Amino acid sequence: MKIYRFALILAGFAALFFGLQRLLTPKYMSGVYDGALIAEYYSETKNHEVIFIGDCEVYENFSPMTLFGEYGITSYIRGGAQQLIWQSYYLLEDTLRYETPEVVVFNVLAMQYGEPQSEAYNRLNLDGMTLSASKLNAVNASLTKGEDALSYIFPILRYHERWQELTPDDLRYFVSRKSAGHNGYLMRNEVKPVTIIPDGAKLANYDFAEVCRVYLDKMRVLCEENGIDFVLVKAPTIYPHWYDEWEAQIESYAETHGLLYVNFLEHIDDAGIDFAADTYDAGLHLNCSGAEKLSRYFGAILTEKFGLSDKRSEPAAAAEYAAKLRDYEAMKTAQRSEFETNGKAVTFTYSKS
Amino acid sequence: MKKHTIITIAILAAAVFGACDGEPAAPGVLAPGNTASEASAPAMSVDEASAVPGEAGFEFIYKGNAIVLGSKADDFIAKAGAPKDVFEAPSCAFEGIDKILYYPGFIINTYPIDGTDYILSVVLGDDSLTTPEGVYLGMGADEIPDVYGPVSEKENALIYKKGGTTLTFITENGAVADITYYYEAAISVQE
Amino acid sequence: MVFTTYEFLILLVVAAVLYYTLPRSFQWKLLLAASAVFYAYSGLDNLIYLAVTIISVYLATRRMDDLLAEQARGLAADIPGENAKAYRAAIKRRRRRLMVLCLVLNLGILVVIKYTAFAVQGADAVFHVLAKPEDLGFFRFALPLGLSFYTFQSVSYVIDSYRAKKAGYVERNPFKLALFISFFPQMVQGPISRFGDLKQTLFERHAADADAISAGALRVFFGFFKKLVIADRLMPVIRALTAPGDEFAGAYVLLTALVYAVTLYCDFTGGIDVTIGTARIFGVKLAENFDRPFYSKSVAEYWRRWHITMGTWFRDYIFYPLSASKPMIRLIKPARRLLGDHIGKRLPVYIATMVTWFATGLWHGAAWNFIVWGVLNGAVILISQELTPLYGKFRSKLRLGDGKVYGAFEIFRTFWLMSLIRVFDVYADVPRTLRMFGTIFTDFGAGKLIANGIAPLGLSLADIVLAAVSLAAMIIAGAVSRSKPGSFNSVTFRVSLCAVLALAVIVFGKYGLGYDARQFIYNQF
Amino acid sequence: MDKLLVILRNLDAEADFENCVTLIDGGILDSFDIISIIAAIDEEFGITVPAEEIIPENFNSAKALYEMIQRLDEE
Repeated sequence: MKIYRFALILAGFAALFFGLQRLLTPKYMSGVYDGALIAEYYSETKNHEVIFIGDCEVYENFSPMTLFGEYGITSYIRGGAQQLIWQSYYLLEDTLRYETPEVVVFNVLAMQYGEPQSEAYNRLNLDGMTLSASKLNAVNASLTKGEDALSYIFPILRYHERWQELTPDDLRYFVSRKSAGHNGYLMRNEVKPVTIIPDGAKLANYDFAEVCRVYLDKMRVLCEENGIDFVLVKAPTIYPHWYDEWEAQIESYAETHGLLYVNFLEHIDDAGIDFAADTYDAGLHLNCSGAEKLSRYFGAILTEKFGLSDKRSEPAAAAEYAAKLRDYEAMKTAQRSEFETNGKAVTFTYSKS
Repeated sequence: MKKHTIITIAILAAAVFGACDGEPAAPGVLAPGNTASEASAPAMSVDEASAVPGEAGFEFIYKGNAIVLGSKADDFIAKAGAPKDVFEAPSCAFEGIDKILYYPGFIINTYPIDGTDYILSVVLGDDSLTTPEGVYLGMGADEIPDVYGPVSEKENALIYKKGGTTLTFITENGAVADITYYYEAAISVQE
Repeated sequence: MVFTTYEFLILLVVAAVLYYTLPRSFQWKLLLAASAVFYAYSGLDNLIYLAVTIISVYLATRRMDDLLAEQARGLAADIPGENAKAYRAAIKRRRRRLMVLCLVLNLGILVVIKYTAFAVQGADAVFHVLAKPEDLGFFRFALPLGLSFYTFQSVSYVIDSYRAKKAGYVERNPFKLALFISFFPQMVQGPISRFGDLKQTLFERHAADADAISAGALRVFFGFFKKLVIADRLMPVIRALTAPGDEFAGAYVLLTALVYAVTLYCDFTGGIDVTIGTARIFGVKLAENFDRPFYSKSVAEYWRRWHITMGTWFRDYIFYPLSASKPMIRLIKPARRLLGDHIGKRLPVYIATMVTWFATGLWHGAAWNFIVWGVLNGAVILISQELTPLYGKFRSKLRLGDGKVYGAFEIFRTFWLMSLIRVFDVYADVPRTLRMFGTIFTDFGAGKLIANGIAPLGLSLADIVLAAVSLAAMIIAGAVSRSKPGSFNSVTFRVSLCAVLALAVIVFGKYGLGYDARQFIYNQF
Repeated sequence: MDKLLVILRNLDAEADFENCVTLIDGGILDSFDIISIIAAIDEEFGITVPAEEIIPENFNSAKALYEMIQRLDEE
């Protein structure tokens, strides 16, 4: 048995293995777009002044295009559906392998989850990450009952059952995928006004879990070590309820460590957010106009507090973002006309111009 | 006639059982008698142990209608009438929508399975309502154990478990501040 | 550890690489280390039971061997003088006592761990021994991995050592003996090897031989394919069709029997393929455990083709000793007088067969449906044994002769007879199984079966088509390898086939989070 | 030896016990016959044949059977 024959067979096996893996892994190009966000970062030019990390309260409520358009701030959102705090930490670690931003913004809602929530959300946050020590640590910290780490290294071990449910998308996006996020922002242009603001049910215990405090500290220390300003924010959403007891704990933490903490729930009017027009799901997330207002308001704070330079004057950045802004505006108009005509936006992906 | 049929039946039976055995000797082994054994697998006959415990869970009664935790929300709505208001809370990425149904003095939280809403929990909102066993908001916390029996007090919450449901009383400075009926089994369902 | 886990694959690859790189004198020691890791993985406390068995067997057999050597020396030096017979009998009695002691200890462990709960349950049903039903839990022991297998293998070794005529049969190196008893591939579901057969191939040094390794690897992948792609895919059908409630009557019972026959075959032979393939990779040849059982023409023949090593074990260590024992032989004379010559002569075999089959049923599980299953098998075999002459006349009268058609009928009949008897495994208990058999005659409902289509089976059409295609591939591969033996000999072809099977298992296998019944049906033993 | 042949013959009249050497391998004797032979040996010769002796070498021919009987007799 010649060695080269064996090598040939092995190569054939590897090619088929990774080909099938690519075919069977979900593409997130229709239905659930949130799963596409994490992976899109790696093909971007890594020159962001601000990096957002957190759950849907970051990737649905802040618009990097507005931050650049109006303040020349380059930013990127590394957000994922119900991203847990340790996942945010390891994503930050992963990002720092490519660049060192001026400011890192973390949304504190995830402090309420002290243990892994569900495999589905783990997949949306972790499958997109390229293989690295950070990814392995994130996976081991997030496994729910029955999950095993190897299926995150070789996703085919988890998605092989999809052979029965392949869709045209799996072939169409086999080679390359369209983009879903605009520097990590998932654009939504529908409008569904807030009708009720449910008050929070009483909890037996309001203290954040120990593991959350540990990872919050780790994020802060990682930023300090890299000379990054660590900013805490709470997005202006009416559900799930943000308890005063939680607010107190975050405020005291920010104070003791001299961190900027902005609870946008207290600045809804300052940012000009109107819950009748600026949300697509009755107050849980802002829509595009809401996100732009919030980003405009937050951009001023960032520029003033951290003296971020205006990159619009730099030719390279200006050219790069001109193309991004074109795609951004194109999707916005498309979604808005679709919503007006048949009450539902349809265009959620675009090919980068 | 009778004798004849018996013989034919016997022969038929013989045909079925008559595994004529010409005793082909397996090579090199003494004429194999008739002992061998089959490793048929006992896997299937194990009864699925996790049958839901028979005992009924806690229930809150509203205008004579029992709110059965884990049951279809529509069944209750059909009996007790539509809620004053409904708040829809889509989960972060997936289509399933959790709902909050507002009724006078209490709310019902539901969770979806394949498009149908099931009752997850009931939270009492004002002191005019009492549990079937007679506990109401503002009532002295120390009176609860003699209504529901002894329980381990965790910080400021008394939790009773029965038939896959939990009844939680959150107390603040000695008085009942919150009463919640919660469908435990839902946790595994929701995941 | 379970075969269908990543850990097993890693252990296999690491062990194989070391096996062929380390100096050959380390090879069997490496296998022992691998077996220790394999076994420890299933729980350290289980190691205690295994250690007790290994140590007790080692001490007993070595002492027996010493006594034989002492006897040989004694006779050579003519110490006993003329009463050599008495001297030899005394030695035999001492060796016999050692054997019995060792057997009682090891079989005792098996019985206590596996059957106490069942026995207490039985006692409770009669004498209400238990205060409340949950107390039964107290008597339920966690079953160490492969308990029944390594115990039976040790028992066969102890008895063979006792039967040995001259000293030197016994393995004096305790670690080599430990390897024989705990050789990891056969821990999960056999085959039950005899020390005489395994000793040479297990301990000898093996050169890295591409032919053996590729053949072994191919068989391992083929085993995984049968287990993960076919057997585990069909499992939900059985669970669906045997769920409580009687809507699956009549025709569905036959369907259950058929699907279960296929599923169990693929699961069990798949597991054995992995076992024999793994051993083959290390150059060790294990006994075959199956020989195309569904081609058997008679029930007795079926039992010589299905789980062969188990069959020979029961025959050599229960059936023959029992039927040839003094009390049993003494029975014949009175039996002849009372029951007539024909039956009288055969009485020992009747009794021995039923006892053996009762033991076989009980061995499969501490539950009534297994005991009934075992006894039923014994009865069917005895009846068919008795009807052979009658049957011969029946055939010659109708001039059926021994043609192909008649052979096919025998195969068909034996398959269905065995499949129906096997169904005792899947229905919750004996009464339900019998009730279900009844429905075959009372409410067959073939129309219902066709009308309902595949819905009640609990499988998607794609799954059913895939199972069918995989089954066909399996049968064709078997047929080709028999008709043209050379077809699978080229190492390159085997390696490519391994790659293809690996991909098939990765994509179509039923494993991972979406599917947790990865356990081999078999290894609740 | 002829006493042994008498035993064998009343088991199966036609079989050529004198010189056939594949009584077991040829499938002439089945487990029933084996046990009957052991019973007869016990009756006629007063020797009990232990289970470990039930191996093809001993039962394949009348001569082998006879040798076994003699061997067991000395022990």
